[in-house]
Amino acid sequence: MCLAIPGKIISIAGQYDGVFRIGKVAFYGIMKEVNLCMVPEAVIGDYVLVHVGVAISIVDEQEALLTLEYLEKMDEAKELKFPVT
Amino acid sequence: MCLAIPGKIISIAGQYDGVFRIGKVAFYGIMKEVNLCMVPEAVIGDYVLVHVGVAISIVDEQEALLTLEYLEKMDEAKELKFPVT
Amino acid sequence: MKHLSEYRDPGLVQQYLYELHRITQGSWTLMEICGGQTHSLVKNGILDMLPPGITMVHGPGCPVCVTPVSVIDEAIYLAQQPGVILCSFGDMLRVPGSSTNLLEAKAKGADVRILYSPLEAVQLAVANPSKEVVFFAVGFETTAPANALSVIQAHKLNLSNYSILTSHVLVPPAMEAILQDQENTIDAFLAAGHVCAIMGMEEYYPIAEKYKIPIVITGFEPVDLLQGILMAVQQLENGEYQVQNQYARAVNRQGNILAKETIHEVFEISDRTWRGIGNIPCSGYEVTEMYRKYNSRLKFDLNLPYVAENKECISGAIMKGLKKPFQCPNFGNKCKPENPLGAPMVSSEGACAAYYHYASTQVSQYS
Amino acid sequence: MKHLSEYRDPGLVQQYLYELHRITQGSWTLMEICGGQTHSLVKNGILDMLPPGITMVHGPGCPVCVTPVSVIDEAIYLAQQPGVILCSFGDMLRVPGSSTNLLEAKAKGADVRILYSPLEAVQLAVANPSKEVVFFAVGFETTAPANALSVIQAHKLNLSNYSILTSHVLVPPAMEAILQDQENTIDAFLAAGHVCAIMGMEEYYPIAEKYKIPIVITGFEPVDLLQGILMAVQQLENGEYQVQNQYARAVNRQGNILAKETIHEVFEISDRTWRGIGNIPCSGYEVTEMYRKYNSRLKFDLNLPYVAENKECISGAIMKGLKKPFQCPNFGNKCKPENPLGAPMVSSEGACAAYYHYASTQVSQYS
Amino acid sequence: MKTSCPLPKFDFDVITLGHGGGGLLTHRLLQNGVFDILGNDLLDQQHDGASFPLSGNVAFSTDSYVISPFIFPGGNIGELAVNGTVNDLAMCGAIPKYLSLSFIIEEGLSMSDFFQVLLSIKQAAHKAEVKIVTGDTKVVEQGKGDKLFINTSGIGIIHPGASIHHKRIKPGDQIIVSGCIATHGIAIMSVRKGLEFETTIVSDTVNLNHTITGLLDRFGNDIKFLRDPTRGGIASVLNEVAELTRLGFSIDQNNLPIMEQVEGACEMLGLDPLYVANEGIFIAIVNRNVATDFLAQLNADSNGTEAAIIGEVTLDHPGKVVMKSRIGGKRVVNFLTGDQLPRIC
Amino acid sequence: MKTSCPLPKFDFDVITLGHGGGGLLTHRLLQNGVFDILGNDLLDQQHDGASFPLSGNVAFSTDSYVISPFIFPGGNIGELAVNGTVNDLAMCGAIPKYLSLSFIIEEGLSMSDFFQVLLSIKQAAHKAEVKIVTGDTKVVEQGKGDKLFINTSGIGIIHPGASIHHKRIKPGDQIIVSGCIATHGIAIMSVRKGLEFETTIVSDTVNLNHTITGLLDRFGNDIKFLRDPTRGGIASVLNEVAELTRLGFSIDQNNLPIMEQVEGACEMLGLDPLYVANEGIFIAIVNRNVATDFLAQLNADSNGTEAAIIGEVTLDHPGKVVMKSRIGGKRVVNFLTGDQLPRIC
Ligand code: SF4
Ligand code: SF4
Ligand SMILES: [Mg+2]
Ligand SMILES: [Mg+2]
Ligand SMILES: [Mg+2]
Ligand SMILES: [Mg+2]
Ligand SMILES: [Mg+2]
Ligand SMILES: [Mg+2]
Ligand SMILES: [Mg+2]
Ligand SMILES: [Mg+2]
Ligand SMILES: [Mg+2]
Ligand SMILES: [Mg+2]
Repeated sequence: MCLAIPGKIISIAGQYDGVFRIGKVAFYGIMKEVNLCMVPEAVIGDYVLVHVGVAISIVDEQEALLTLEYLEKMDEAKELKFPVT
Repeated sequence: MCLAIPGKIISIAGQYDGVFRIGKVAFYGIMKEVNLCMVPEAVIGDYVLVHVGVAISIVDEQEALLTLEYLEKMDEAKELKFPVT
Repeated sequence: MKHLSEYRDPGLVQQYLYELHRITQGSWTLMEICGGQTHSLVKNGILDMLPPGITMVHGPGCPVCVTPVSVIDEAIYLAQQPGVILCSFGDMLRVPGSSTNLLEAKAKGADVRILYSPLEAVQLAVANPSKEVVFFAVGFETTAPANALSVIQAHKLNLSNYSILTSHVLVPPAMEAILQDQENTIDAFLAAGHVCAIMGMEEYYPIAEKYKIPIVITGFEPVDLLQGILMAVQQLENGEYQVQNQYARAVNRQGNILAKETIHEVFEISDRTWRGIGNIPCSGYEVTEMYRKYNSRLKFDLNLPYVAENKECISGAIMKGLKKPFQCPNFGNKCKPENPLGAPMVSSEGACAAYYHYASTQVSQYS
Repeated sequence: MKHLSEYRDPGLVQQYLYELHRITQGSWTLMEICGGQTHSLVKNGILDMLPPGITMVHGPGCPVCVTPVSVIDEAIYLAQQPGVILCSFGDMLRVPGSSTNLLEAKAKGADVRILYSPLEAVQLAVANPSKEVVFFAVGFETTAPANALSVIQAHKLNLSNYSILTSHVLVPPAMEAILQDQENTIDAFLAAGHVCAIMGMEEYYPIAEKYKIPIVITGFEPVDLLQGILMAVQQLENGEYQVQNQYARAVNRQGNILAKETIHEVFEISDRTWRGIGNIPCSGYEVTEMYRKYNSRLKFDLNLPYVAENKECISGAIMKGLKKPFQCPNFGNKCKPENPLGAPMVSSEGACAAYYHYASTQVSQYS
Repeated sequence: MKTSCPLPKFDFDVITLGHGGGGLLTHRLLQNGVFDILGNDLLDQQHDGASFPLSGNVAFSTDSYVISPFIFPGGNIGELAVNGTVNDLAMCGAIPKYLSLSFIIEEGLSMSDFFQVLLSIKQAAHKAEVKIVTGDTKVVEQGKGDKLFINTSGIGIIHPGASIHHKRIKPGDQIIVSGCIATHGIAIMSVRKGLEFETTIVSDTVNLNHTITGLLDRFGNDIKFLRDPTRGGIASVLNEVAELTRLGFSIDQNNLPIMEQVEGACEMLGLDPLYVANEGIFIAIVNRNVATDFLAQLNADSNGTEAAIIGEVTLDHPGKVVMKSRIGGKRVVNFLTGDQLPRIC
Repeated sequence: MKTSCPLPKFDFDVITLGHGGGGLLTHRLLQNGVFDILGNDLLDQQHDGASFPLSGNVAFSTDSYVISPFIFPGGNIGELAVNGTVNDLAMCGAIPKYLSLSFIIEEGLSMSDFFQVLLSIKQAAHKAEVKIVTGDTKVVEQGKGDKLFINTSGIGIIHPGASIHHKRIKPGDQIIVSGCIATHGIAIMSVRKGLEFETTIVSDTVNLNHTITGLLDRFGNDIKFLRDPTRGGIASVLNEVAELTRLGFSIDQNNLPIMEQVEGACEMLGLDPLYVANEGIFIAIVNRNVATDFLAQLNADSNGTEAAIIGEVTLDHPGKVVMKSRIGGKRVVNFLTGDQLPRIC
């Protein structure tokens, strides 16, 4: 459930219909208006996770790198590869 | 204006939507519901002139014959015919 | 079809024509009041068969032709309001308003329905309680009882979503307006049979008397028309000016009393502007105060800006019998049925359209 | 696509698989909570690559699957009311109610619109003041802030024609219901990353502690899932039961505080019936008294007769991880995506549909 | 037309958008519905088109059918669509052979109505001896269509004796109408919202190709012109030919075959039957020498019992259609402007 | 596509019911509009069908186009309708020659939009070297259509070297896609009410017949099968062939050409590009021996720069399409059930 994908904030408008903060978020070059009121600290250039038109969190770049390096921090997984069919 | 044609009353229902007198009127075999409240004396078999769904008068059979016989009552018009192109 | 085919009998037609040719000595101009009569004369090719001394001119008796631009605009305006269903007889849809017509408004999204009868509009209002149903109530005296009935029915059904936009006109005031015109050339009238089926003959005696003009109440079939013309010419040749009733099978002296009562229940006499002719005092019907909530003009608080008639159209002169359609410089070029400049080119009952569509081979050079 | 493609890297996937095969000694049953995770596992063909000792079972985290028949019936009923526009996420349209679904109701004339966001439903309400716009607000904790925002926005815009039909469910109560089942075989959970992006991690510690079960908050891409599985298996092999966060790039311990505030502004916790599972106390959200005029159930005074679930569908057992879809006797014969018996066959996130659509070559014998 | 052929069992009782999506529902609808009912050796290729050998002079015609209601007194849109294109091909002097069939369905159409239409298509194609060889099905949203539209396009082989061209029309040629005019249009009008009336008139939709082939076999190039006067009625066809040939077309109202009820309906609604749509009839313009024999053969055919010579081509009034009225007067019959609207007032 | 060709002068700025009535308005619309723009020797016969000599093996195909909006990023329904039927004929191994063209117009369509579509039709037909030889125009009431539907049907001559039939597909044959998938469907989706997004993606609608002819010239019957994967996407085409041949179809996700923006839109809406509609691409199944040369020729063609071998036919998993995922896993690619609905939640 809860399809949410990361997109990059391209621009931020002050208000959503005079009520909420909105911005344009790019996903692979396509752009969608997204409600940003749940991520008030997000700035242009940040990646946000967007679900049904609402940004629900800012992607933490540091943590993202750590996930990708997770295995390297495990001593045992250096050489061999699992043979995939 | 005022396209009205003679049709024969085939049946009479008491009421139009609970309000007015209606009947079925035949024109050359096709049938239409017609409001009969302006011709209260009309009975089944009578010919009525119908305009926009309302019978506006009963065709007087005697007068109809007189119209067709009009020329015969004029002495002068007995023999010759006018040559139509 | 009984009471119809008999009056289309070619043999009888020939006898009448013979008689007409025989008795016609002078040069007479007759006006048939009613568009239905024009239609029948042209469609049956009767005009070319008449003696050369007889000229038929086509009267104002086509509600499509005489409904003013401003009323068409009102109908279009109402049709364009969200939630309004505008119902109309079919031939009103092509009549030009000041900038468009109902057909085009419909094409652009207005809810316009063609109905056979105003009583069906009432049914539509019953079936669509969340919509406002407006019936475009045009017509002469013939149609007034049906339009009035629709209001009475809506009232008895306690409908709050039905109203009529009236453009009702009356024949006798129009006849007088024509007769009072300086240039008038009309020698006799064929009065409109179906109008008289409702109204009877009484209103015509004073006119015949005052203007010394024969008036023959006439039906719509070829035999009717020829008999009516014959009766009028007989009077003219004899110097008479009576009211005669050719259409006695449908018309009696007092008319349909119930129908007149129905009219007077709902309508009162009012001034009315006629397209091409202008305002004629006391020449129309408007909904009475008692039924004001069924009057679309009051219900929707209509107050559209005044729009002048198209000056290029000489329909006034045509409807008064002063000109023939082919004498209009626009006839058949700038003004055609597919894009009429004036109302008489719209309905096939309109004098200009009747000439355009059904013109006999002799007059077809003008089309 | 940054933050997406990196987690689909085949080399990285192979390394994780190697490590997973290397460390897996025991026989472990893991449940991924979220339908999106199921979707990704199946679509990427990951299930066949796992060590034989690891069995993945698919949790109840698909709002399409757990919305009860009676709520679908409510949505259909509302959609069929004249003047109502029912807006919904696309995949709710095929879910069977007791006698039909929204797609068929739409085909028969109901005004049903597919929208990307509840905020667009508010715009629709603004644009259609004479209509009632109802948003079918299904979802887990992830979707609750957006649905709540739509109510707040409608309120600020003073809209009287917007309301939401809620079927909001919560993850932790469902996890406990599963763990409390007599036949439960689940050894570890992959918790739903996007739910935790909103809610944070706090609610999971007591569960891990109480049931002595590892819980790894996990993302949705192949690398995320494999890392999550690896972390869970490591715990299991080591006899641990902690709450771990694989999805730290999007989830932090306290969650999104503003989002939680938004939820609590509009919603309060309520009992909720889950399709196939039954009533779970305190497992859902309902609109608070303060926003009652935005609650479609109250606004339209919904009171439909109770409808029992289809007994032939074993979706409860499937969503609790007691059965696999191909163990259902109806799977692939009486129950197919084009005519689903139960909700898990509807959305491609539903466990049964996921198996049916994306089943790997090994399991495809069952489809 | 009701048939006893059972409806295939479907999971849906109405057509939904999914049936047009190109996925499984579309596939099933076509497999279990369309192909099962209409199947033949060429259609069953299940390609995006059909292939077959063809040689000679061919005729190619298309029409979309948008009639409302789509099931009407005397028929439905399915047989109309088959007969319409079959007849258009026949009017080109061709022997119709292959049809394409394309549906635009509004979601919500009942499956059983759809299958009633399909069965009528099958029967009409069988009767006309044409094969439906390729097709298409689209589904549009509620409010974006009118239950069912059908396009048929057709290929025929020109009859070896045929030489149909308006340029071959000469003064003196006779104008023949094969049956009663305005029947179809009035049958449809009788069920139009707001204008309904009771009648036993039903549409006369029928395939005319066998009738035409029989006439071409015998009269060959003495047949100058053929046309089925559908939309716009016989007035429109005659005006078009008059405009193309710059000859005069003179017809006699007394000779026009028309059913009494149709005349009654036209009187009531203020319509002119010359402009009302037809289906099961055609207009032929033939050499004067063969007119009587042509008429005799037509009168002996079940599609031509009411056929009549209604007029002739003349040098008078070039480019115009003139009708002698019942009472002997003459009038020009013009093009109709737009739709014929009921003339009430 | 905007053109500088001036709009003919009409009395109406929108199409009304009268334009479909068969009378003068119809006549004028056709004379001054359709015939003027599309006119050619065969169309100008103004008969109810066209006649022309034809011989050989012909292909015949039909499609109705119901796309909304009818003017969309990258094109309009007119060129789509021409290209669609041209491509269907090409997929039969035919050289498209003649098209029919049938409009169903909702009243209120603006004249200028209609003429924009007509001009696109003219240009598309010119580019594809096909003649529009017969047509039809119907107008339906407001709310009974969706501005403009078009049916085209087409006749082509089978290329002498062509032998396209699914029965000829054998294990080892290579599966080639001629361009990026899902482009057209996503371009349309980007302007759908309720799902709009900003993108530079435009429809790739184009005629493929010249490309196909070039391939048939050189590779002849080594081309076993051709299909343009329109509605239902490439998954539907492959499933249909798998079902017909009872062979396995194995494809590799890594080799599927797809534009980045299209992928982004699919991620956002939860759509699977395998099921999204295409326009300007085709799938070919060719003999393994010629696959590389076939691909090279395609890559040198402007319609095939992104072409790729995406998989092969196999004896494994008969009747099923199996895709190797990016990470090396395998999954069955099934038929889509109904319409693909955006998967949001
Ligand atoms: S021809 Fe046209 S412009 Fe002239 S009077 Fe008649 S309606 Fe008016
Ligand atoms: S296969 Fe169908 S019936 Fe069986 S559990 Fe899944 S959804 Fe229910
Ligand atoms: Mg045709
Ligand atoms: Mg035709
Ligand atoms: Mg025809
Ligand atoms: Mg197709
Ligand atoms: Mg007929
Ligand atoms: Mg096709
Ligand atoms: Mg196609
Ligand atoms: Mg195709
Ligand atoms: Mg046609
Ligand atoms: Mg494409």
